Amino acid sequence: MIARLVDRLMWRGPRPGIAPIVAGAALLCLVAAAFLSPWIAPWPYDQQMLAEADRAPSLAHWFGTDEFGRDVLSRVLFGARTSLSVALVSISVSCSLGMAIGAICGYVGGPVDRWVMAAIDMTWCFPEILLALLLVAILGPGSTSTVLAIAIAYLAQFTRLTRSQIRALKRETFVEASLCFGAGPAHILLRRLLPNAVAPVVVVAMLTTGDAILLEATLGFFGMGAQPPTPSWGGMMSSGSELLFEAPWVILWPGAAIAASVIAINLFGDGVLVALDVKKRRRTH
Amino acid sequence: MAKYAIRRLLALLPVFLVVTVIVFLLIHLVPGDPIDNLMRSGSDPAQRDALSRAYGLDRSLVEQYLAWMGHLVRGDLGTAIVQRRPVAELIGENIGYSLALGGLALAFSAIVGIVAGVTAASFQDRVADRALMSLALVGSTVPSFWLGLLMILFFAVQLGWVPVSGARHWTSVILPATTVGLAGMALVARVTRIAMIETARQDFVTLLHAKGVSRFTIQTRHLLRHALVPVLTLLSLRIGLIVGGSVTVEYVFARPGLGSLLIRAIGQRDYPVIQGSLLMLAIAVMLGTLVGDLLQAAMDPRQREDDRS
Amino acid sequence: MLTVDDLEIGFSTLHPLAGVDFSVARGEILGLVGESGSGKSMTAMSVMGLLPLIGGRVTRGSIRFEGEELTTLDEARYRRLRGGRIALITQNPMTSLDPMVRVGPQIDQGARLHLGLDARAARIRTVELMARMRIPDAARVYDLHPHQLSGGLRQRIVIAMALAGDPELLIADEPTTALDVIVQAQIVQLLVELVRERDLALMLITHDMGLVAQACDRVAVMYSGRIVESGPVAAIFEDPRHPYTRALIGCIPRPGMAEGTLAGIPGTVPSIADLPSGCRFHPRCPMAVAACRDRVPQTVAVAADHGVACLLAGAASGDAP
Amino acid sequence: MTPILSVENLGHTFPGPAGWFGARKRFRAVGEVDFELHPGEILGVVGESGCGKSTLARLIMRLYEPTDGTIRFEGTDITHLSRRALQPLRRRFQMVFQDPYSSIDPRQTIAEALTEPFEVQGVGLSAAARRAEIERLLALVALDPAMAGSHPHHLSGGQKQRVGIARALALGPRLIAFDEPTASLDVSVQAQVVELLLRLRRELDLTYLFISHDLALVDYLCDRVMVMYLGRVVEILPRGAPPRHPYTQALLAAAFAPDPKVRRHIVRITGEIPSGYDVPTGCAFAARCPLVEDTCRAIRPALVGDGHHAVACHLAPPIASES
Repeated sequence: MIARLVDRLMWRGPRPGIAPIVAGAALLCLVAAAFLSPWIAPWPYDQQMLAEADRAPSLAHWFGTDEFGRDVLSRVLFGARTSLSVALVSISVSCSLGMAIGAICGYVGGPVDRWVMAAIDMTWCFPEILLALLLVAILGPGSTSTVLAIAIAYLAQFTRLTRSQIRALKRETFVEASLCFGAGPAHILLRRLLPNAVAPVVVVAMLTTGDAILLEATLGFFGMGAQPPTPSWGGMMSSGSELLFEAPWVILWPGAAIAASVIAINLFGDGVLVALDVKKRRRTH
Repeated sequence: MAKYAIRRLLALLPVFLVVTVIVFLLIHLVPGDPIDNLMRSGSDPAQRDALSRAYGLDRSLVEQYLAWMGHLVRGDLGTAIVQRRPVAELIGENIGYSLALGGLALAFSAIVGIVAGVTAASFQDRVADRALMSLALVGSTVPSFWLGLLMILFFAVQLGWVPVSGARHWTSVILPATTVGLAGMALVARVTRIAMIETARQDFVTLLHAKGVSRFTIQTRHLLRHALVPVLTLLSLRIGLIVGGSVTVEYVFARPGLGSLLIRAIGQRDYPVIQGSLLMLAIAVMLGTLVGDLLQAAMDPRQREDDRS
Repeated sequence: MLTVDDLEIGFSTLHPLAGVDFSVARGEILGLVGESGSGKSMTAMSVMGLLPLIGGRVTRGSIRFEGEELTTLDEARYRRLRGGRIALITQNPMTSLDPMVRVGPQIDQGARLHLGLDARAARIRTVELMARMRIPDAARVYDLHPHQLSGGLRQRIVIAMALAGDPELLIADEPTTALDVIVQAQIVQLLVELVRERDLALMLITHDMGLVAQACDRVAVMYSGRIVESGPVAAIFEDPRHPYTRALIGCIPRPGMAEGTLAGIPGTVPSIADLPSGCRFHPRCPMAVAACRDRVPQTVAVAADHGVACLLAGAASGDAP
Repeated sequence: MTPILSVENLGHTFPGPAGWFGARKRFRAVGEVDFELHPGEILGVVGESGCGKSTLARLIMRLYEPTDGTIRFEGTDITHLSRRALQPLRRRFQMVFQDPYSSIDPRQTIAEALTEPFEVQGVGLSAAARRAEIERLLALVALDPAMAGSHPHHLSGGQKQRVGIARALALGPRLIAFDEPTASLDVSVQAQVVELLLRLRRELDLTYLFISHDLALVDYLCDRVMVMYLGRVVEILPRGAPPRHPYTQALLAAAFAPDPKVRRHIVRITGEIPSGYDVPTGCAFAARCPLVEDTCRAIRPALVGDGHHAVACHLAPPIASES
């Protein structure tokens, strides 16, 4: 039913300059911060100081405190762990599964391909967020539902992309040349097709990690993501939205963290795409 | 064209059936006894039996599905557990708000997105292009609920231009529609821009210049027409973005609508309502995609032939 | 009618064309021949004034059309010329037509822009023009989309499109390269007929020496952004003076040639980013002497209407190796 | 002398686009092809795009599964041999492709491309043997051994095509099929490649099947020429022999002779090649033939002739004994 997937590869922006490098550095910092949060966070994420609830940012609490007097900065740092790990795990699952299915469908072709692709295309009827809500309705709230929802939601994209790459590569003459030497399907698929198909799929996976972070945060915001006391960016905003007028900083910081990481991912990914494209152009001309 | 439309519509039927199966299976996939999921706990056995019979839970899954579909085509979506009212009625009350929000958001994404994309393409790699594309990047990456909350803080609380929440006054739709539309707009702008640039490199555009057609005419008449095809593909594929975005934003702005209904129902484990609203939202996505496909085919003669072979 | 003199064009710091001279007269077919990377298409774009589209500009020399200097012409007047008095035919009929527009109106556009016809008159004229292109059932084809037509028919449409504004000069950039042998011959025959019938000037850009031999009155041979030799077609084929022209002709297989006689030219066409000094052909030239590396050869006349840009042109005549 | 390759009644029908339960429409690409190729010979195959000449080469190379007929290579029926059974035979017949730009995996170095055949065939080479083999192959096609470490995008089209030829030579084949090996090259480079092919045939005692659309080139290079139209062989003629089939005559008349004194502008053939989805019942060329008669539309002419020259046309004059 879906005619064709708009190739994310087409979305090259203006020439990127140094933005991707800056974004890459920012991403490194973000991952480091998430990893090191137990050591660098100024406060434990769950330490409640009710006497200091709803404090505006100060020297003691750079980002302020929430309604239980917990340090917002510490919770943002710990939240990065939750958000990033959920996004990375789900996208890894989705991407590897999609690559496997897409590679096989693209290589085999015929009715198998049509039926499998039709089944996978069904997921388009449920936009990411609806799919996630459906799974939450079945499995209950929590990180498992979120991971599963993200993995299923983006499966079609990775499958389609890998499939189209494989199908295009299959027509390349170098594949015919290998066949001429007597190469079998394993050699063709693993040595000729997949290595050439991987790079763009991985870049798109990286870009999609940004979307996954957004989705994870949205579910958290509905109170359906990682459950308290585990801190997550979306979850912090969920409780913070009730204090929107009194303590806007509680939602301001986690939101900014989400926006910053997603923007960094996109800038970096775009940069890699441009680099790949330049390389490809050099090869074909 | 009419034949193409009918073929497209028929192709949608199996998809629709699969969607209904998924939605139907929902209550069976939930851990625990479906009856428990269909009613409040602590009800007496007689009530349980009555409900069990009403839902046909003593029969096989296939029979249950057929019975459920039978009700569905007659517009009977069951009864809400919490509100004890027909689900169809609840949906009827809410759907108008969602349509208004979705429609406005869609219009906003399309119009502003195309204008921004064309402008960026005309100034490729110059300041205007960079500025617009940076804005588009931010638009597609900022979480919509966060943006919604910030907009409430600024426009509703600080400036007091529009109501904070609800849907009592028509102005209340402005902020939600902008919030939902922004993500779509960013995507439309990016696709319009790249489609214009890629089309401009094609031979037939060189020939248009060689015919003496003015640059302005080429940009506005010929290139734009080509750029609209991928934009429509994008919009019809990503109609889910608008539908999904509406769900989130309705919740943020405490606006009535299918999204709020769904999220509240999930919180209350009100499965008939979950089923009903999920089904309606999925249908919205399917129809949106269909309309997009048809518009594309109307514009691009090659599309109609492609699917026939 | 068209005189190009010492044309040089630039893309940022690169100069893919330098020292291009040639002229085309009314009723004449000039073949502009060269291998890929010789700058043939670039020359066409320069004459059409379309260099800015691909990011280039004319940096030296002149292009005069009927006495009018084109390099300094303003865009509005150039636009009236393009598609009006000067028209272009492109190489690939598969991509030269707008896939979303019916073919008829694509031809109309020229007549409406340049002859001021209204929609009805333009349509009548277009159908006539299409019939002249030997498109069967022209009135029906008028309403078809490009993808419904074969390559040969599409190329006829492209030619009709070029003729729509009643041009005097036609520039055809590899008009038959993408076509099959028989269709190629049909299209060339059509072009030659049109030139004779309408007294047009045709600049035929090609890499195919066979096509040049069959269709052209005069030839200009290009190598690496320069015209190395030009003259009447008979002179070029029978008495080529430039080593490159001679080598090029030696590369074409002919009936009855013995095995091992196909010469080839060692090396490859230099990239525009890394051009050799002096004569640009000297690294591949079998006759090169030390002076060829240092001096850029000027075009000298070796016979009436036969010019060669080679330092050895005077010394070496047709019987040289 | 036993033919190195003999093809009988070979045919191939492509499945059309995949439907939900298999293919629907079928595309007839090649049908009823018969010919023999003798050791040391160069057989040219000419025809316009879509005439099935590339498909024919791929059928013989067993890249496509033939739907009709038999292919014998050195007396062995290889028509339906399994991949494993075919594997050792593949060392003896190889193919060179048209597009030098995509015929080498962009991720491979030239050395890797040249040793891929050994790897696929399971021939273990020591590091020294591998180096020696690469040098030998590059020297065969007159390329600088220093190129071994570069990637294909650093090479010109002509150099890439030489690598393609070297790779096909790696396993020591007797038969090589060339699919328009010079079509995307400039004439000056084409001439070099053609001379290289002639030299290699002499030095390595090879047999070629040479596919091209360029009549002049085929005439220069080949001992015999097979002309195809819509998947059928319409004529097989020795080099230099006058053509008898109206289609061959038309092709020859349409080719541009590189001599301004020999000008031919009369093209009697109109229209273009019909689609392989609906091949006419009679002679495939009937719709465009200037000499067409009723018989031509009704009955498909068979390919008749002696061992040298054969024509498939009802109207062709009988073949006088040529020797």
